Amino acid sequence: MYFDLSKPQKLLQQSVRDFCKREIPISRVRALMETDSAMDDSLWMEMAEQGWIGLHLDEQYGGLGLGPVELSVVAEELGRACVPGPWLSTNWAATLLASIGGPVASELLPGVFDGSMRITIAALEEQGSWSFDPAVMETRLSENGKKTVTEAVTVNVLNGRKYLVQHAQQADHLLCVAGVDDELCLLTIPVASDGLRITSTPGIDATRKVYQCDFSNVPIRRDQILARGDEARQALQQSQNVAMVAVCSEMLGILQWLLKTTVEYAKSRKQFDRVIGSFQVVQHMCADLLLLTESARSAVWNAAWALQENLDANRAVAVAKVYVSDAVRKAGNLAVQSHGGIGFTWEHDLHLYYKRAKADEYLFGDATFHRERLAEMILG
Amino acid sequence: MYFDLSKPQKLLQQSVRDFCKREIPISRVRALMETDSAMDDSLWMEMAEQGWIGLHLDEQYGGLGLGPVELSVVAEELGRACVPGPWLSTNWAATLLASIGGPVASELLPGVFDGSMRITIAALEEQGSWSFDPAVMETRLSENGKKTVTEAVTVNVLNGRKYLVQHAQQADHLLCVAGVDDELCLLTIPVASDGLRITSTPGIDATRKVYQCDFSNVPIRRDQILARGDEARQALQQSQNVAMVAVCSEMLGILQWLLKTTVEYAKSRKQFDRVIGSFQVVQHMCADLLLLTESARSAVWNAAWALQENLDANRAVAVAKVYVSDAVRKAGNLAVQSHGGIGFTWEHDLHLYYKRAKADEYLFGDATFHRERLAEMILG
Amino acid sequence: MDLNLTPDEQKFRDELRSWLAANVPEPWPGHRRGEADAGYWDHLRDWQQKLFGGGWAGVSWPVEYGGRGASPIQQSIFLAEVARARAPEHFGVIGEGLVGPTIMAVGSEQQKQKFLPRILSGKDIWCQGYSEPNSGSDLASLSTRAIRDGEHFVVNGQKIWTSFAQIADWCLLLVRTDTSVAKHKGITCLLVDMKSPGVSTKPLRQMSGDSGFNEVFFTDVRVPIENQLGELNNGWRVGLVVLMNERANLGASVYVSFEETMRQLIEHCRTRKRNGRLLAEDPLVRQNIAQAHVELELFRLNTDRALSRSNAGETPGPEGSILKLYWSEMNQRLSQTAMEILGDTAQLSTFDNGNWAYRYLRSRGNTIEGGTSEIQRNILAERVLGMPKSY
Amino acid sequence: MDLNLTPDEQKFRDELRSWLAANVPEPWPGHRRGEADAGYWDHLRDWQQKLFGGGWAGVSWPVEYGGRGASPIQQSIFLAEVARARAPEHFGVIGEGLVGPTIMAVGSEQQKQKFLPRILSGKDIWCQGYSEPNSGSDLASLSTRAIRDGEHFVVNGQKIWTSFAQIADWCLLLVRTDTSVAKHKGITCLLVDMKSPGVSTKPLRQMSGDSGFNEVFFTDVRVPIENQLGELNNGWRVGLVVLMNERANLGASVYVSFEETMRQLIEHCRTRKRNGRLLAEDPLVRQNIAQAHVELELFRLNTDRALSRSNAGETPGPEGSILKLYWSEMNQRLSQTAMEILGDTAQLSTFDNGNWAYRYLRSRGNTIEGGTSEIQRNILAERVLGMPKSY
Repeated sequence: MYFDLSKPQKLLQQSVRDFCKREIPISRVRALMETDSAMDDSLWMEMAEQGWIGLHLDEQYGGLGLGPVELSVVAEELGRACVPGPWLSTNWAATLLASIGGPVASELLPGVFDGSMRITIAALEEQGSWSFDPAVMETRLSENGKKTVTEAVTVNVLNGRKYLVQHAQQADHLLCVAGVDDELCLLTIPVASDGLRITSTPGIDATRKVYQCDFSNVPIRRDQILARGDEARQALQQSQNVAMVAVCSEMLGILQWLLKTTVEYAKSRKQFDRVIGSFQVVQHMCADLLLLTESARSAVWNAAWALQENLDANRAVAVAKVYVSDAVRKAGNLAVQSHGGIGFTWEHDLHLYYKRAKADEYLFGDATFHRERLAEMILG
Repeated sequence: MYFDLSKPQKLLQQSVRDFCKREIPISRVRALMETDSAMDDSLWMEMAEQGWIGLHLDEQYGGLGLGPVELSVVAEELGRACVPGPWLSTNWAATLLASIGGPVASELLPGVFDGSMRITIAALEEQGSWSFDPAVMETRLSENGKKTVTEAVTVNVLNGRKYLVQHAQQADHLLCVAGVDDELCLLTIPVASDGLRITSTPGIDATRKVYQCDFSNVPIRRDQILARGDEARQALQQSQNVAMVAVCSEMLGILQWLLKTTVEYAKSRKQFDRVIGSFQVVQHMCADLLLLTESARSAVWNAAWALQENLDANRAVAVAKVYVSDAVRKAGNLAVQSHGGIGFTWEHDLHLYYKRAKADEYLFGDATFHRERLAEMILG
Repeated sequence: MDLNLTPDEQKFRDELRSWLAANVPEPWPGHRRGEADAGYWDHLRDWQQKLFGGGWAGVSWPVEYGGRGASPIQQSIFLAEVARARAPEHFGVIGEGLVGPTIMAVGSEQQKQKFLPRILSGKDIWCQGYSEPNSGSDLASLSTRAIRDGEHFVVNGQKIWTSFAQIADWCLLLVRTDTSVAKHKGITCLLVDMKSPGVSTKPLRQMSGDSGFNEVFFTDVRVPIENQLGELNNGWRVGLVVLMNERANLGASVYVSFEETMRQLIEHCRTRKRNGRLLAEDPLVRQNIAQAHVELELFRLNTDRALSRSNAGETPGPEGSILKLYWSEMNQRLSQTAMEILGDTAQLSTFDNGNWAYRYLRSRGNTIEGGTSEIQRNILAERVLGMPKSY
Repeated sequence: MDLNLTPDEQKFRDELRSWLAANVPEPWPGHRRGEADAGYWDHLRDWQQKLFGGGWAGVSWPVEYGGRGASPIQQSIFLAEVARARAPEHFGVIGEGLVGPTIMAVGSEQQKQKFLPRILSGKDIWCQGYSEPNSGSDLASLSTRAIRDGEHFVVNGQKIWTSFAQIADWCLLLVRTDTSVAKHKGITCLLVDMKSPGVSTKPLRQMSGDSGFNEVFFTDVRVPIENQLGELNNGWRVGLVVLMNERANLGASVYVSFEETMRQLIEHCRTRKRNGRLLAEDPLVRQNIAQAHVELELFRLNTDRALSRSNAGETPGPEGSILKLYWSEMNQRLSQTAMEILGDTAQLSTFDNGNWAYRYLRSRGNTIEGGTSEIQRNILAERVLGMPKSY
């Protein structure tokens, strides 16, 4: 048993950390988040050049062919630096495409990996959930006229609305989760399609932009249907597991930042003629931050490894999402409280991490959602 | 608005406190809890003489005709002194009887109040709940032969099992909650009845003895059926509200004891050459104990008052049971932790209060149970 | 024990209700405090004038100072009813609630005559200059200096977390007048004209995005010595009175805002679905709603008990810390509960105008402002429970 | 990263499993530790002998001292497998796990030869005398005195919370040998024969009703000077090594006991009803079970990460406090969760033999014994995070 990063993984970690320090200091994060897209092309192309898009995916598509552990290493560093932009949503979408394979994957993925093609996923609905029950899904693919969806030339139409679609306005293609009859289906939709309206809906976290996508009789050709039924469900689940490892790793990076920043502040801020880190209550808050962060690391590494080994990854990933989502919220609260007034200001960087953590807590389902999933695995 | 005890109520409080100090020091509590019954006749008769049994009930039956607030005052002091024995269960049963009225109440209650007649209630089932759903109640009254329960001379039979019946072995009569057809009914059953077996099942709290009662074809005459249907349900609910105010008041007494004892210990115990009460973390535990105790007092007084005024008492009582049940558990944990090793010994009195608090937390339904009741009132 | 209002209290409430029904203006259209324009400030000033005209300014002030002599319970009824009527924000809250009573307690006759009527009529808006960047929890370490120069003090320094500073006419300012003694003993309280040369303010943006507070800078500001409030170097005690009042007074109006939050949350539970099921039917949501209800009830009851004590003539003491500690932490739990119940879309600025996310973020400040929860627990341990100082 | 066992580790485990399958005796019929009779102690002694005979005593001891030279991971596999096989309690746990390694580290050649073989073979049972009634968290303030008298120390004082004292042959005892210096600098470690005149023990009953610990009284007990372990007045450092080992070692076996608790709880959820519905169908129960599962998993994973570090040659340091802190508080939550899920009848001695109520009460001791959670957090803050001492 060796429960640590390997040497190459540690080198990767260092190189991402160095890049972020050099290229994406917090001043650039703040500048980017004030823009409409929270990204700029040069940074995106640089990240693509580093190989960070699809680094865990097959070399046949242009990925680096590394594994979920390496993806986790990169995500943690991007979280620690609060790097804005569509890295997470792009990797989620790329994983989904790769998992389905076929001509669309071959067509789009090379461009995704080199940064020239932008994709994202439209999945969540306002009154839906991350379990994507087709029975209650509002976004539906339906037959136009009387022809069936299996006929190659038939044009079907998509109607409905998706929320919290990351970086939809910066994307060339949306992958869309929809209901068709009593099944799920996965579609690829160019953003320029007729009947598709994308509206900005600023969220709590300004470092990633989210949009509402309205589909009004959007025509869907058969070759835009990537998968349906069990195949769609499995590909989606698998891509979510990968993306959840990434988002948990990102939260781990946030936890590391919160711990380090809070301990440093507690060691330097003086009140009552002594540093506040000498007050037992502040010490204990820092000790709790340490415990939360270290435990989150165990959970994240275990999930990444289980995914890599294909060992009951559903369970390991759910455990990580539950633990880390709760941990990062508690840690954010401890960090703000330990900082006092200064930690509550816009000027201090704490709120950037605090808000990103809140968005991550929700993303792919909060702790309560995944506890129910775990209960299903444990109790049936 | 006057949110405090009146002068007479404060006098009552002082007199109960003085009596407990004089007559029931903790050494006597320990001696009594080691006995089979956790009570002795002389103490019981003295308590009866003080008027503490049925003090909130009508003078027509021999009660003092005081109200729920006075009941609460007495219960708090009995909790603070950890007084063993059947005071609570007797008052619950007496309230139920008085609420039904009729010949059985007139016959039994005077003896109950003067201490010569002992009654209790058999209500909870192992896989039931404090909502007493007749559809799943295991203890059932059924017709013997083909005659209906409404015919005066018919003998019916009772079958089933009850758990956690307080002081059943010391009682002369059990009041029993049972199912009949799809309704609830309330029965009075002499403990000497054929087919009734009472077994001791020691619980976590040794200051009140609890029993399992097995009913095997216990014959029930019609005049033993005190009420059924809505009448039974209402009388039961009302008696439970009164008993819940009493048990919440008792927990408030326990909270007071925990607060006082912990603060005193923290002020006197020295480690690292200073009293542990000068450590910020210990101080904050004590501050939390204070907050829990003071808030519990607000909840208890409000519930007692609402009951007295007949103002939406269900809600006020449920709020109190939720808050105080959780508060006393947290406070017990804080108290044990603040005491360190000594608080974990049998020798220290803390565990007597800790265990009684745990039994009280369950009694009449825990916080989760009453939150669902409240949700029903709020959300439907 | 009688938790009903007395006939006098009811009469007070009914009279107030009728007056409010006739006088509360239309809500100011969509704004968030601190980003306000001049029109908004005029709106608040108008309301202050209206209250004064109706005889509802300074309800708790003694009749001799033009107030209504309301009891603490009546004062609390006033705050609750005004909030329930969705009246404008109380512009004069610091002047009426904190500065006025302090001037009454320790001010000179001249100060009373000069300042009290203008506070009551809403002519003067006040702010208070207490916290400094390096003096937060350790307020007594403040370093804004005032040096005597003839008939003036010359003030230099910086204050922070100052509400209303950008619009205030006057400031109740704590300054250091003696550096040679223990920190609590060298502080003096000054009444400073905010239009004095050398005073400047800068809005302080919070993590919640709005700017409810300001930084205030004092550069060689000359304050006439007659504007010293109370004795020289006795300002710490003067300041403490203000803080105690602050903690005791807030209860009634924040309660109303939490109650409104609960109402909205319950409404959403009754109408919104998750995955095909009404939120109100989800057993976890039901537990959370019930728990929030219990906690809110306890806040109301704790506040009422404290009020009842005040009404019986007990002065607000360190127990005020229980209320502050309780509501600030409760509001954080309530905000988190709402975010959890409402789910992913609660984070959006397009959902209920972003109010849930705003409340969630803003609530983090509750356990810091007005004395952190750590300070409140210290106060409870040391001053209510009599435990030795921990630092 | 590779969380699988290596081939070597697997081989170790498989070998052990076969041996255990053939050698673990029938469980001792219904007893609770501390209320045991002589027969029970013999049962434990027999098992200790069996382990020794099978070559499974002192698995982590170096081969030169008769051990198996197992790695930390193998040691942890050993503890887990023994627990899973429901083998008897490890009678020699203090001798093998704490005293032996300490003697190896600082003992004289003569002490090694005299004590180590008898520890390994189970001939000598050890206890440790650390805490005193007035020295709990502040262990270094201990006041049990040892005064040199010719070739002996004469020991007077009292220890508390001493496991196995009533049956132990020897005691690793911390005593004060110099009262004129700072408290940490006047402590010496002695190896004391428990059969010496003047040693007496008294069982200490806990709130959970059993007596897992003892008080030990020393009255003019004469200890030969050759039984001094390590240098005079250097006993604090010797003692610290033991404490670090204690915190690091416990993980694997307590994990197995929690796992078993979870298994039983899940089984009840699958078979027991409340109000006509299976517990496993109650959404609140489901949340609680899942949360308990997550927390237990995290304990396993944290333990494995610490083990992996040890295996890589890092010595157990203050990070051990994370594990102790985590599992002790986790076990309290787990116990409460079980009490809540199982409901009213869980408080009865007739339900599962009273084990749930027992676990619930016993778990309160977890955050006190072996260093309170407060002490663990102090250690983490000061020694891992480098914050200044708070007291």
